[in-house]
Amino acid sequence: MIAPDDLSRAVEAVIFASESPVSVEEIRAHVGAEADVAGALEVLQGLYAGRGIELVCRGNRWHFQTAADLAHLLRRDREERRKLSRAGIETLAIIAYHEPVTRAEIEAIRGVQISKGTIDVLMEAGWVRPAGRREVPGRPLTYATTAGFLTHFGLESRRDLPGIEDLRAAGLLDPVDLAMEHLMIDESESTEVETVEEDD
Amino acid sequence: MIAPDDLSRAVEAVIFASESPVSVEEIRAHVGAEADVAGALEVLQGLYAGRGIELVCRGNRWHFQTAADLAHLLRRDREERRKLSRAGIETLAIIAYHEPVTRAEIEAIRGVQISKGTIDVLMEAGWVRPAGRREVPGRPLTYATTAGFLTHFGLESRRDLPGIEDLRAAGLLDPVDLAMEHLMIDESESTEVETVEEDD
Amino acid sequence: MLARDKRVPPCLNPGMDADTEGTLKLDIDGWEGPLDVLLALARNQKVDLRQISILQLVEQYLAFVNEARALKLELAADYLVMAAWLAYLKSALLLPRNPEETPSPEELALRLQLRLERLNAMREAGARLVARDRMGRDVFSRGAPEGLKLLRKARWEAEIYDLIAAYGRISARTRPVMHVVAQRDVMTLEEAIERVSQLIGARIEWSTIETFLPEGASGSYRKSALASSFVAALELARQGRLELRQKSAFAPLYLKASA
Repeated sequence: MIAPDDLSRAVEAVIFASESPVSVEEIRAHVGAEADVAGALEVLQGLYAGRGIELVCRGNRWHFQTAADLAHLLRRDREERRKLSRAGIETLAIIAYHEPVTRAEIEAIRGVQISKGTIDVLMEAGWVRPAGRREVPGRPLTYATTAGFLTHFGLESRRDLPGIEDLRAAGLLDPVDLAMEHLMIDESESTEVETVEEDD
Repeated sequence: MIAPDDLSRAVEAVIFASESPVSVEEIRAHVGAEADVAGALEVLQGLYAGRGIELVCRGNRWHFQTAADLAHLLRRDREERRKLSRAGIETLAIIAYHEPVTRAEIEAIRGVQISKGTIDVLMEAGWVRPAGRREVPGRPLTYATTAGFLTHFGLESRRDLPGIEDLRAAGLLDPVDLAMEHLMIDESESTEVETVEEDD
Repeated sequence: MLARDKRVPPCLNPGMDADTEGTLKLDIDGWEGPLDVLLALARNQKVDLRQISILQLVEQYLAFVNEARALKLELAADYLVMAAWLAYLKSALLLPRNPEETPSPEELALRLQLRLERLNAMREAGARLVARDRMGRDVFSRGAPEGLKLLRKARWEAEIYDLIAAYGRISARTRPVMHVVAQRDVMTLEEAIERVSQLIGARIEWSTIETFLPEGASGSYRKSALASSFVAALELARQGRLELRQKSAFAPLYLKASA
């Protein structure tokens, strides 16, 4: 067993040395199976709070990254990445907020066919993956986001997607048909209420 | 001008994100020409002293590295128990009974070709060693068993291996199984190929 | 909520707004399909998407399509399909309502409005997503990580029994083997045909097949004799030399010479 302080040093070193974000299990594989890694991570997050480097968790995997407010200092002489097209951004958003989602469902929301390359680009970036087939006629492939997506966009989990709770509550993540049904029911209910009031 | 605390954060982030060790001048290019980088570096060295990560200077260039005493955590050996494949055990048996024996001889006795990986595995296990060349055309390499082989199988010497008559008496030459054995050779050969791929 | 998508140059030209009443000048290029055009027009009404005027939207869209045609620009077919559908929707909304018709024009208008809401929601979500502090653009991971290494080492295992059994197997496989076929007590088909055809001549009544078997036959020889006699009976029946009778499956099988 490693003493608590040594453990946080060890966990710090392992995350720091890793080329990609690491899960608690992966950390344990290096520092010992019975280590209180969660406790060490908490200690480390406290140590790094407010510093130039932060310890963050994305999709249950941990990594260090520079603090966001220092972006302007670091961005210099870094080549600008190829920008995502509008179609790419929308498609990514639809996959992230609706996953798992089929190509046809993406097209229904966008009202336009998506060109073949759009999903390829998202997959190549490591943000989107095939997520099994939907058991309906034709067995279409579904797509979902990856852990790399969460890492890139700084999301701890999909629950952190901007505004996802509001969108869900407003029914905006439901398909149009479902929303229509709900609206029809609401309407008939409100008519009923009115009728009742008239009776009074 | 950046306030001292912000400066050390900035310097920390610049060194962290850099792909190679950075000089004070290079740091200044990011955090400002008049910044007291030397002071910030001193602050950071104090902060990181005794931690899992160290700030070090080599040839006037600064970089972070994991603490030297934790290096063993980053390289982790994992021992996996693996059973020899059928091709492996047969090849080992032929070497043990006929040593020194060439690869062509092993194949002649087995009646099946052996893949390159099979002998490699036996050598990796420490049971087989190259035992000189046979003085015939092509000077093929011969193989023999090692002391480690005797130890692993609990043998005093190779003479302890049961002879053909012993095998017959023990029912290990029972021809009843013959047809079955022939059927299973094909199977084991295909398994062998897979195993070798894994080994690679 | 983001007021507008900053990365996309505004395709609507506000300067031309007042020129023609109720219509807008649109750049024709750069649209992602008819729904995209409709959303831009709807947002230009500067009201919540739930309160947009569908009629006004239809007018603006039809004007957009007409303008494209006037400029002799080629519009993809789906823009024209949408135009035709919107023209139908407009007339349905204006004309006296036919109660028989389902879905009602109001329902169709509502559907369109819901689709626009959903596309708008995803467009804003996408904008908020790409505006986050992104790895490699705003935040950076360690530039030169040492890397973690996992070295797998195999510990090979085998038992002495496996070893000698393997050698036995190879020896058995490759050593010349003498095959001896044991003499077996059987009645051949030829033998059975001869027996049955001889015996059947002597019988007048139906008799079971068992009575054709040699006296005192037992064990595997009896089984063989029974099987061969049965096949012999089938063969003789085929030749018309005897008849077979059986009440049901597995019931006693009777044989008699043909009349």
